[in-house]
Amino acid sequence: MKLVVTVMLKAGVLDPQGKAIGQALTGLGFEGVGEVRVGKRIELELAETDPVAAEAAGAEMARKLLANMVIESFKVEVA
Amino acid sequence: MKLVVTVMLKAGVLDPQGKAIGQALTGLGFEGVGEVRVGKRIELELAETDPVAAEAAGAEMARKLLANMVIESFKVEVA
Amino acid sequence: MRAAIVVFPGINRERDMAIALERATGHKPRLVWHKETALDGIDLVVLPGGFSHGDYLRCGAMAAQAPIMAAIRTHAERGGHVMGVCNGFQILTEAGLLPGALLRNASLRFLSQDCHLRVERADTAFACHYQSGQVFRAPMAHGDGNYFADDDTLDRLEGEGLVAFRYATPEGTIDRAANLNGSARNIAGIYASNLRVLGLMPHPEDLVDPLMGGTDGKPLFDGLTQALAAA
Amino acid sequence: MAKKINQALAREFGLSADEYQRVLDIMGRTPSLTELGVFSVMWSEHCSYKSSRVWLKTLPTKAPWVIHGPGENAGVVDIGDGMAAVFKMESHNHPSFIEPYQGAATGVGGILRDVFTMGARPVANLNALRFGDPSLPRTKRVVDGVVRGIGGYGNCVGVPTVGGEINFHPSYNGNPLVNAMTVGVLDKTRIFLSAAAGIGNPVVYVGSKTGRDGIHGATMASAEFAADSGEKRPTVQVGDPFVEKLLIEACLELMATDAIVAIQDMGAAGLTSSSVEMAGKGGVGIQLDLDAVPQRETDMTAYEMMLSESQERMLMVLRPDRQDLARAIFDKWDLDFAVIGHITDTGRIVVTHKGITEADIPLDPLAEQAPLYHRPTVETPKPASLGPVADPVGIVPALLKLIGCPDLCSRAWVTNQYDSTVGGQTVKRPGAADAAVVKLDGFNRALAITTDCTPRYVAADPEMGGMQAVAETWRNLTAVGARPLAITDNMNFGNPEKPEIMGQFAAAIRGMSKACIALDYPVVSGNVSLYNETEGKGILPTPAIGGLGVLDDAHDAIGIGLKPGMGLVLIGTIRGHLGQSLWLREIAGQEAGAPPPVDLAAERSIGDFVRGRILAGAVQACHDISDGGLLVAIAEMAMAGNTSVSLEAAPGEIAPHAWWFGEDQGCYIVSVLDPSAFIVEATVADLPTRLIGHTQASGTGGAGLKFKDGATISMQDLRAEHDRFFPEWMN
Ligand SMILES: Nc1ncnc2c1ncn2[C@@H]1O[C@H](COP(=O)(O)OP(=O)(O)O)[C@@H](O)[C@H]1O
Ligand SMILES: [Mg+2]
Repeated sequence: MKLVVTVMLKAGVLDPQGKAIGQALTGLGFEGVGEVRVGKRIELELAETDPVAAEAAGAEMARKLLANMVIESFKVEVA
Repeated sequence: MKLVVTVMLKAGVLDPQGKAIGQALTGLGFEGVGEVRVGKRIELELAETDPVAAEAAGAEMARKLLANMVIESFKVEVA
Repeated sequence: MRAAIVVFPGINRERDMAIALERATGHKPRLVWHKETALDGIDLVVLPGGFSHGDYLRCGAMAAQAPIMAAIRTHAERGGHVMGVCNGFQILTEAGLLPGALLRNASLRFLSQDCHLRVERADTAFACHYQSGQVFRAPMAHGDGNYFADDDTLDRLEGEGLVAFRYATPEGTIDRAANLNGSARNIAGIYASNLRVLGLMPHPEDLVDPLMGGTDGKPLFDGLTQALAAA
Repeated sequence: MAKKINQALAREFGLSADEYQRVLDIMGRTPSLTELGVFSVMWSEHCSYKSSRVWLKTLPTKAPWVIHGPGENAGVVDIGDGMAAVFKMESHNHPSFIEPYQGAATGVGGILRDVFTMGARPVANLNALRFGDPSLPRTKRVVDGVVRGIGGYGNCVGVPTVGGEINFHPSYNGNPLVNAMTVGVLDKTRIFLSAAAGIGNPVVYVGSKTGRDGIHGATMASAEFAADSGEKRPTVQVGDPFVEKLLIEACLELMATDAIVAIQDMGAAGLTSSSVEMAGKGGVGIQLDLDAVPQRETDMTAYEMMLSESQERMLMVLRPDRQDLARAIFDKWDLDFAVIGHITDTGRIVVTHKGITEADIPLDPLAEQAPLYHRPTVETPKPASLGPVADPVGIVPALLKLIGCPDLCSRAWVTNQYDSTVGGQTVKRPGAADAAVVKLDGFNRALAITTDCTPRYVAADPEMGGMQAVAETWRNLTAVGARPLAITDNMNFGNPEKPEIMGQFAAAIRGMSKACIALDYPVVSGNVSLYNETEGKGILPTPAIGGLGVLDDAHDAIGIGLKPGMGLVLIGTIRGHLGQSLWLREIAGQEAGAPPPVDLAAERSIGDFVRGRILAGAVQACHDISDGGLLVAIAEMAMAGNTSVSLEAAPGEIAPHAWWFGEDQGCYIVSVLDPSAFIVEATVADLPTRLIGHTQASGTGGAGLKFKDGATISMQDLRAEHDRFFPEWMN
């Protein structure tokens, strides 16, 4: 079963990468680029076949390792 | 209009970060963790209101800057 | 030899590079801001190390889009010499002036330590003061120096003799232990097809003075100065 | 939504009932929320030094070469050739506990700004780190995050990280110490200060935009951690080293012009402390219009903007006719530039937002009536001196264990993550010498820099420990051949409301002062971090000292690495002091006794002699004796130079383990071509020496360390033990 964990910086936390990308896109001539936020997409292959259990495991993984709960939030989806 | 560009390493390109995460998860006691791949999720706020045009702009941004086509592939979605 | 160092925002080894070039040539290289668009009268263009645009998104990706890049491309097409060190190497690959890409170090950690490089060929302007097969020491300081290219590209680079330097043991053996960042086939530096564009990860410019621990990097700058004197 | 302003809210903001009453008296009315916020951060421990000020005032701060002592953003000393060095150390302990990477990273960013705000280009970073018990998983995460954070920031801004120290002790389990130090250099006629001047002059904001980052960070740094400290997490700030790099370059470019009247970084308590301090120091008033502040988030209130600790921002007062020139420079570097107010003659800070006056506070009383506490102190009882302790394992096993223990093992795993060569001026990299040596670009001159403190000594005897910390930095600078000039300090202690803790603080200051006076080595800057406790348990008292010295010629600098064909001479007196030694802790399993005494007169005469011989070119390598004692020092010298040593026997009158592992102070090991000549000269100067061994003959291999009785330790075994801990622990 494939799981996708998306990790993004919490709202309000400075995202230096996103800011720099936004500026670069504007510099390249793209118009109307507003806020840009960059996060991680983590795709995991799991032996688990039950989607509910897989999702629970993914959330546990995110809390324990994949996300830094101080500044990031996460979302788990079964792909 | 909000756009999401997802950038992942191409199959065949070694992903040391994914590998390390996989090992760390197993080390934390998670069972049945197979391949792990790590990519980027870039969320962009665009002034553009037409989804088709926005998607085209996103693909253009990805080709020019957001993805390195030598090692990465990308996907653009309107959120 | 008239040399120019391109300054992208976030670059931080332009001073080191200027010192090394001045030692070799006797005069200060020109510093060129990334928003400039001309490189007239320049023999050697250097893209130095650092963190252009913070290395956000991908190392070198944003710098590769800078206004000065068109002039660098033209300079290279005309057969001018170009050297990218560390971030400069990453910028050259991102700009497509050199093949491949530099991935995160295999250890996922920044590496700041001396490494040893084996000179794979000495018949270039960059390596002419080294011997082929010679090993020299250079500090490395990068988080993303793990050279990657697909097998066809790697075969072509090797086939055409475009590998400039490989990570080696001090004795010159090419093995896994010497390959600190995990680069494909221990590659530390490569040339473009005309041997006039060089990209490499370690920093010969930081080892040109016995006071700083050695002069292993000096032949590169002396060689360039001599080879391009006539240019 | 509007909070009721009363004593309860004041308490939440960290103000005591007395302090709140004082606010009411100054204002003559109930303060607004923004005003209360300003008072609470300005009167926090972090900004007001209310518990420590009475003691800090007793530190010696003057010498002919001191240009600016404490009171400015950083200390400034004359280093010759018309140049000056600017340096300071600062803590980021609490943020680093909450979020190790960002906490440490922003700590580096903050101290860099204190240095370049004075006009200096930063040339070196160091860090003094203290972590908990390595067997705890949390410690590992903190170490990993802190090291990555320091590297992530320092490497990106392109300032070499050249030195520092790391200790482990369970007292830091819930409260690691992250002290970052930056050294910069400038032309001594071009020093920029923060005192505002020029009624009507524009007040200009530059750098990053303001967000809701770290609001009340300054008060957090002033409070003890409770078990629920997770609640305080939103105060974490994210650093942007790329913007910092741009800010360095843009500020230095502007500083080459005559545009700046005054400049101040926005550190703890952000816009509040920078504007209050600039106006206060200049004896003027300041008017701020918050609508003009560059904002990253929407609907920010005046309170939030005044208290935000968003990183990478500076406040300047400019000459009005140079405003356009300044704007052009910041535009070039893609940094925000906004005129957010002007200097007034009112002696007040007036803050308006959306047409409303959000704060209007008289500056004099805000500063002068800031709380100042003479907190009660209780002296730490003098420890009983240690009786004889038997050697349970023998010399060779003890050495192998000691050089592999977390406090003494190789730091390469850490230092290899820090760019130590960027700038091209690093003469002595981490591990090569007792102090880092960084040359001044364009001069022969070099700076020597080190940080030191032995917290277990300070805990056992705070006065002696404070003295020792200063003396050790002086010794380390001397050991490379540098002339020590001045120190910065970072006083990390527990809860000052506890008399025992305040007693430690006062005694440490006393000891430091004595050492500074005896060694002509004043304090020019520093930082205080109190309330380093978790649930009532304090850290070991840790007055971290950052020492700075100068070499007229960088070529004179020597390191610790041995070469073949040399004699090794000990200078100083070893009495075999095992109290509070690492041998006692690691081998005998005790943390007991008095720390080794420091004899400041002997320290001075021996150090001055050693430096003289180094500068005369008579010494090949030099290392002081510190943690682990004589044998550990010799092993480190052997490994650093990859050269074997044959040792003379221990003198009969001292137990061998006490001789080899005692941590007696004021001792150096020198490697010299002609040991007899060295000994004669020392004897003439009435200084104690002893021949302790020889390095292998030139061109021969060696046995590593070879003892007189035939016992040997191979270089491979030494290295294997020394190199093992960090990589095994982390991988
Ligand atoms: N322990 C100390 N020893 C000497 N000077 C100190 C000490 N603590 C603080 N100072 C001085 O007090 C002033 C204020 O320091 P600080 O509040 O850390 O500055 P900043 O606002 O830049 O963070 C500085 O000049 C600093 O050098
Ligand atoms: Mg300051």
